[in-house]
Amino acid sequence: MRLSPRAAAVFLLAGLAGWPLLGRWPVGETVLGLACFYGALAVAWNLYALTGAISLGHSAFFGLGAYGSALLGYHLGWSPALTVPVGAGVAVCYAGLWCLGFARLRGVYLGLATLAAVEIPRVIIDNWNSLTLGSQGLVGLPPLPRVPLGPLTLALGTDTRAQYFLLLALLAVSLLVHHAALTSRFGWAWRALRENETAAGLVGVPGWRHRSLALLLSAALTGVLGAIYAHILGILEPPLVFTLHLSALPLVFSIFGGRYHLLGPALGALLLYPVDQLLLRPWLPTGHAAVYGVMVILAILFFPRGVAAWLERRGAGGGEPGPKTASTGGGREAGAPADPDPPGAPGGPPCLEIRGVSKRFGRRLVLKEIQLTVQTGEVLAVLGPNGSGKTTLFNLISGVLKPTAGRILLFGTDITGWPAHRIVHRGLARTSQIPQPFPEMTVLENVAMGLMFGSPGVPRLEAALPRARELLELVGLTPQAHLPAGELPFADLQRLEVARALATGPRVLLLDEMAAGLGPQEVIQAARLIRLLKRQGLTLMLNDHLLTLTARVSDRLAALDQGELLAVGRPEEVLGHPAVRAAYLGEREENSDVSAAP
Amino acid sequence: MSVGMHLVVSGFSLGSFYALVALGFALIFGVTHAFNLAHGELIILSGYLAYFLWRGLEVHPLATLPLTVALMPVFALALAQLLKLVREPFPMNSLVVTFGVALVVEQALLSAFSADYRLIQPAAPALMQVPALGLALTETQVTLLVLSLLATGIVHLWLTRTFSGKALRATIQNREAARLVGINLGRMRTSAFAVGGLLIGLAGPLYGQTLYLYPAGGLEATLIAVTLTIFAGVGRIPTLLLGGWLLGLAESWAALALGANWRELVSALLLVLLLILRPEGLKIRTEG
Amino acid sequence: MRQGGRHGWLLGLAAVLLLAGAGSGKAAVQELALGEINPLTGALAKHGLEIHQGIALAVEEVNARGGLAGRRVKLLSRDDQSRPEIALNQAQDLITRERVVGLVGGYVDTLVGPISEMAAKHQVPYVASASLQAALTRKRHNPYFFRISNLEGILSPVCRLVGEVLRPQQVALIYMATPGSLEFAEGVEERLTRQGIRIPVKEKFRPGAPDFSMALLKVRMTGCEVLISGGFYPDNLLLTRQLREQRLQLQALLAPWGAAYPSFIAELGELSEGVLGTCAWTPGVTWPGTEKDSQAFITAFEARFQQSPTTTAMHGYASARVLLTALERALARSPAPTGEQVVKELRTLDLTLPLGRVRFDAHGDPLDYHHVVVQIQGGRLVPVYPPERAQARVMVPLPAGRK
Amino acid sequence: MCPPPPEAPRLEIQDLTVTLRGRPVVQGLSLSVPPAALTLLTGPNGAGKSTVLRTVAGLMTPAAGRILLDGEPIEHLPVWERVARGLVLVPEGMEVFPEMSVQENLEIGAYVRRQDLARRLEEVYRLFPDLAERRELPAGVLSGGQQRMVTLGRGLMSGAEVLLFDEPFLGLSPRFVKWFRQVFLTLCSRGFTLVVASQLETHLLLPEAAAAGFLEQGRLRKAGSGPELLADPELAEFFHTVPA
Repeated sequence: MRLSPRAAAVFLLAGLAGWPLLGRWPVGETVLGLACFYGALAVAWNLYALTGAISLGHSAFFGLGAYGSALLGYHLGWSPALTVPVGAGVAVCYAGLWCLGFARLRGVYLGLATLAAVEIPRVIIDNWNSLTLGSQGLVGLPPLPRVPLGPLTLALGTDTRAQYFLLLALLAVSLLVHHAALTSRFGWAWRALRENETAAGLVGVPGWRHRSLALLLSAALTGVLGAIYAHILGILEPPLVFTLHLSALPLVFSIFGGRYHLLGPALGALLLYPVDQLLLRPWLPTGHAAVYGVMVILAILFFPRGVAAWLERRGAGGGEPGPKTASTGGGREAGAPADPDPPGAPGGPPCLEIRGVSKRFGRRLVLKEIQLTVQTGEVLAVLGPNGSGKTTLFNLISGVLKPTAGRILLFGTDITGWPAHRIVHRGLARTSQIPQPFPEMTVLENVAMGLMFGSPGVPRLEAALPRARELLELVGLTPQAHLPAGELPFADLQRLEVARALATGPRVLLLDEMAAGLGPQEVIQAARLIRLLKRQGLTLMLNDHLLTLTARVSDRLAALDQGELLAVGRPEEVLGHPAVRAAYLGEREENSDVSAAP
Repeated sequence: MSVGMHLVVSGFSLGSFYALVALGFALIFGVTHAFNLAHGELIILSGYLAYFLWRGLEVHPLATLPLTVALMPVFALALAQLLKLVREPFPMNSLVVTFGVALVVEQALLSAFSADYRLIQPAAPALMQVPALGLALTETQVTLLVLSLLATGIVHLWLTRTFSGKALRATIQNREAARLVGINLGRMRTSAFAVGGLLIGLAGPLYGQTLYLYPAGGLEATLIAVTLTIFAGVGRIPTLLLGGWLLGLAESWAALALGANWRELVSALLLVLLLILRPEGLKIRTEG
Repeated sequence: MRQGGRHGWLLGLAAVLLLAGAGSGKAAVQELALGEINPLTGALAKHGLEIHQGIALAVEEVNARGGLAGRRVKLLSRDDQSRPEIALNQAQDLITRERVVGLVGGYVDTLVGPISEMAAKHQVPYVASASLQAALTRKRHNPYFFRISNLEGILSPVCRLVGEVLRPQQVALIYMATPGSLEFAEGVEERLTRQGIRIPVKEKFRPGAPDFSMALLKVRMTGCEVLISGGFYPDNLLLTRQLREQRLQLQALLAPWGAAYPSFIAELGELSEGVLGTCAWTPGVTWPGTEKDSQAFITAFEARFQQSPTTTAMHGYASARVLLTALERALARSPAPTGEQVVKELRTLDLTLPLGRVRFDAHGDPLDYHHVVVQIQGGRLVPVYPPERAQARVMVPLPAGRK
Repeated sequence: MCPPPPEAPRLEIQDLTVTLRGRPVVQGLSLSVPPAALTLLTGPNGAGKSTVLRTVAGLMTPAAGRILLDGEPIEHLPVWERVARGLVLVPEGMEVFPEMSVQENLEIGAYVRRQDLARRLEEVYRLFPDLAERRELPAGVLSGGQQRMVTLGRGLMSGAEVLLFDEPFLGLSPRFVKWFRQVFLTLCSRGFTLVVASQLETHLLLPEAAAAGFLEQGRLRKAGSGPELLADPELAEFFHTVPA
């Protein structure tokens, strides 16, 4: 039998809910309840981790949630029903500061920053005696309220069974959020960020916004859990909540269970926590930690991608690899590419204006006051020797880098300093010299990302697939549609780049070294494609060494050398320019290819 | 000795201590990408070995160093063997596996050495005076300063002046290219763990002489190591010592000027601010 | 995947463990289950294990003389790993699954607090071995919670010694960011200030802090004569060593928690000479009239564990004795006493143990808990205050390091 | 099969098959590499040229077949032992050690054979005067072409006499391409055996290649001397066609 992850989750929750109703408890209610609690905590942590960020500081949100709620209860006597949301709010506020402060941090550096960020609220609370009672702690917090539920009254504060159902409900809610995060448009954006952040920007995913959203959601859930924890304990001190332990456990549970699976983090907690707490301890009063350690080691050695991944591979259900894999619709979508934009004659109105743009890396001036206008509907190729600044220029236009000086206008709008995704939404897309695929997604999904997050954007993956197949057909990747993009050879990746860039719905397309690594046959195909795109009204900018390609398809050439624009004009003019010949082709030109250029 | 001098001496010796604790971790992490959470436990183990040798033979505490330095690579290499079995994604999985190893080692230490706190006493509590500078240093401070400079210096020289060291740096920077020039990655991994073990062997006795040893103490040491390694930028040995000093000075200053209860806030703010301003750690930024 | 077969056994093992765990809940009818929760691993393991030894000894003594009302006492020891939410779990498991008749043990308020809340919720008596925080009994009335220690028993001899014997003009105070230590520091500050003693240095540390040198520098700069440390055992080890290494001249170093352990002397050697600590009991420092009991305890303890008991072990022993006595009395009235009945016995208990006389007030706090100030003199712990229990005079000033 | 060259081949590939995730990327390929000469592997993208070189260098394990270096089988040897025996791969792209100086990058190339390192360093600097000027700079700040020089120089530093080049012209401007071609010819004349896998600028190399192979879909479709392949009418389209 094969269960969908969603069904597996429902079965799991139903099992957890039905267990106490059947009669005897297999393990203590509190332990199982806390296992659910830690499951929810692991899920909350994982929400942020889905964007590729590993936080070592979630206990900050946990602690702030706890204090935010406990202080109101302690000083004003408010019911937890009112104060728990406030606690979550406090956690979210602190998460907001993270979003602003840690925007540029990645990887282990982000991990360290989050680790250190726990100390800030901790030390402040520990020393703000008049408000928080500091290290003395808050004793006698209001218990969780009694909740009338039809004929029943759930005494959450005193009845451990009622408390168990509350914690189980929290787990269910967090799983629901997790499910939404894995399958929704947001989930795809987070997955894109995690797999390749640069590429995510280039298909139009607003990276900061999505990472922040994931963090705020994660912090809110963690804050709620922290607040409830405080009311369950009845007492609160800084070292109870701001602990490395609470930051690290969700990480261990998530990795153990499988990070990209709906049930992974929760399963990790539900398996590991009770075993450690109850089954090992009574037998081995002090040696259980070693047994637990050995268990964890063995589990990771045997299930390197988590228990959920292993269960799924066995076909027993229990997880899924990130968002659901695109359905394998075999049939080719008929029909021509979407309606071309009205074709613009070369020499039309300017669509891209580069005004005095310079770029400096440290002491090196890579581009010097570049002045260049691209007309709507034309194909403009930038030529130049290695290191002349061509790719840098493309990076500046597409928002991957910010210029040191000067301005860039797209359709008359100043886009200088805009992030990549905004420029994509404005109608400019690019390919990358070094292909930037989302390696774990299929080729088809890669293209669908462009459709989902480009302009105008498609709300759901399924809705994007037909057009994605068309684009794959266009670049000749249909047979590879369902391979993971990470397995493609270089040349196919470059074609994928083109398809994905086109998917974002651009009016201007920048092709960065598209022909590098292409054989003569493929160069011909590339040239055909460029002409086709031009006929459809696209404005194109190329950057290529291959004169056989650029000289043939371009309306104009722009020659760069050492960061300076040597000449702009029709191909034969530029190629005949003495400075260009000297810089680019060597002093004396005898290459037949080049002389064959028109 | 003036207040300023006191501050400088304490800050530098505390920073040197941090750097010594972090060295082995930094080296192993840089080469193998193994996030070794059992690092602190190994340091404590090394400290215990030194402690019992020192107690049993009544030798000078520093005389225990040859033994721990010789023995700890054995443990580090055993860990390397275990980590060989870890499959992708390696950094994450190594983190969880070494978390398990840390639990096992802690439990073993508890069974073997009891939960008692152990101290290694310096041989001569005499202060070393440098009248010209108005300095007075305790033996522990001198030991920390000298050994951290020595260890950092030797490791740095090894990495920059010898072929095996350069090969190790090459491996950190580009594994594929390192393979292609004929570097045996397995051997690099082994030598990283061996030298890392050596440095753990060096740090253990000093840990026992500066702080105290107890089975659960490894977490503190691991935290110091992780913090400093990332703070200084992965794979940079001299900045590790600089980073340690910076942190030590900042903490000492905070404890003096604001009170001991604010020191963690100051070091946390320093870390966060420096990371925000230099997102890749303390390393010197390269162009392009 | 082929790997499936190889890995199935791991999950199988987990399943077997789960099932086995499910079946292990039954306690033998004749046995009385007593629950103990202590930090047996983690940062506080040293003291947790000491308390555990004391409790185990008390239970073994009871069983050796035939149990309580003819029923053997089965001690269920649980480790909270020095973490409160695990203490909570263990308490809940012991109460609901193992159906223990009472709980004992616990070190540090952070761990005791959650256990006391759980005990109140399930109406199970809990006698804590080491707990000080006033709020646990005063802020919230918890009829099921008792403890054999309190802060006053420590504060009073410390402050009186300082005010009556040492009489410094200035005192420096170092304490930790924990409820007990904080309340101790506030108590000391309030009482000494009332006596006209100034406290120019008051520094709060986190337990396990690696460096005290800047605080010591402040002590030196302000010229405080006496340093009082509210730190725990390891903190005091480190503080004493750094103080001696830096040749700080002091009249006295007073460290209530930590100095009164033989291991403190063993680890620090000469550096420990002259340090003042406090304890309620330690071999050689016993409550008048209980010398015989104390000696019997020491003999039994040494025979059982091959080491000398400490003051912490005695706290464990005393707390277990208190609970067992109350249980026995309740059993005499009813074959299956409720928690409430045991609590009633506890409330009226008046017992003299090696630790001293044990009676509880209405909040569950001890009425007769008194510490003695001891000083390390010649490598031994010698009681020096209060005068009626002193065996030697307080030695001042503190010797400044070796040689 | 191409006619046996006059001298014994330095490198022989016999019936080589390489699979990637179960799919064959090279199938039954045999090739002899003559000594002190240039051998060119060419063919369209995905034909398996890189795979052949990476397998010969030891980065990939063959599913079947043999690789003989000077008559001895090496297919079971790890990369470093192949380097020690004088076979080195200069990879595609700019695979330098970015934070080490140019000089250190070159020195590390001599990792397996360190005797007379100074002499070889001198030779490499003579070959690449650009690098001599920048020997103290971190390799990461060099331009693409210069980084390629570092990679090539590093290969030469190994003292290996059989050099494999994977797409050496990728991303290089025509000026650099011509210059590198000249370097290749110089090396051959000094006794180095070169195997170049390239689909770019083949018209520059083919006339000089003593042996050449045309790969398609993992199989050797044509083999012969460079000029023979250049003259092959079936391949004319591939080598000469310009976009129509």
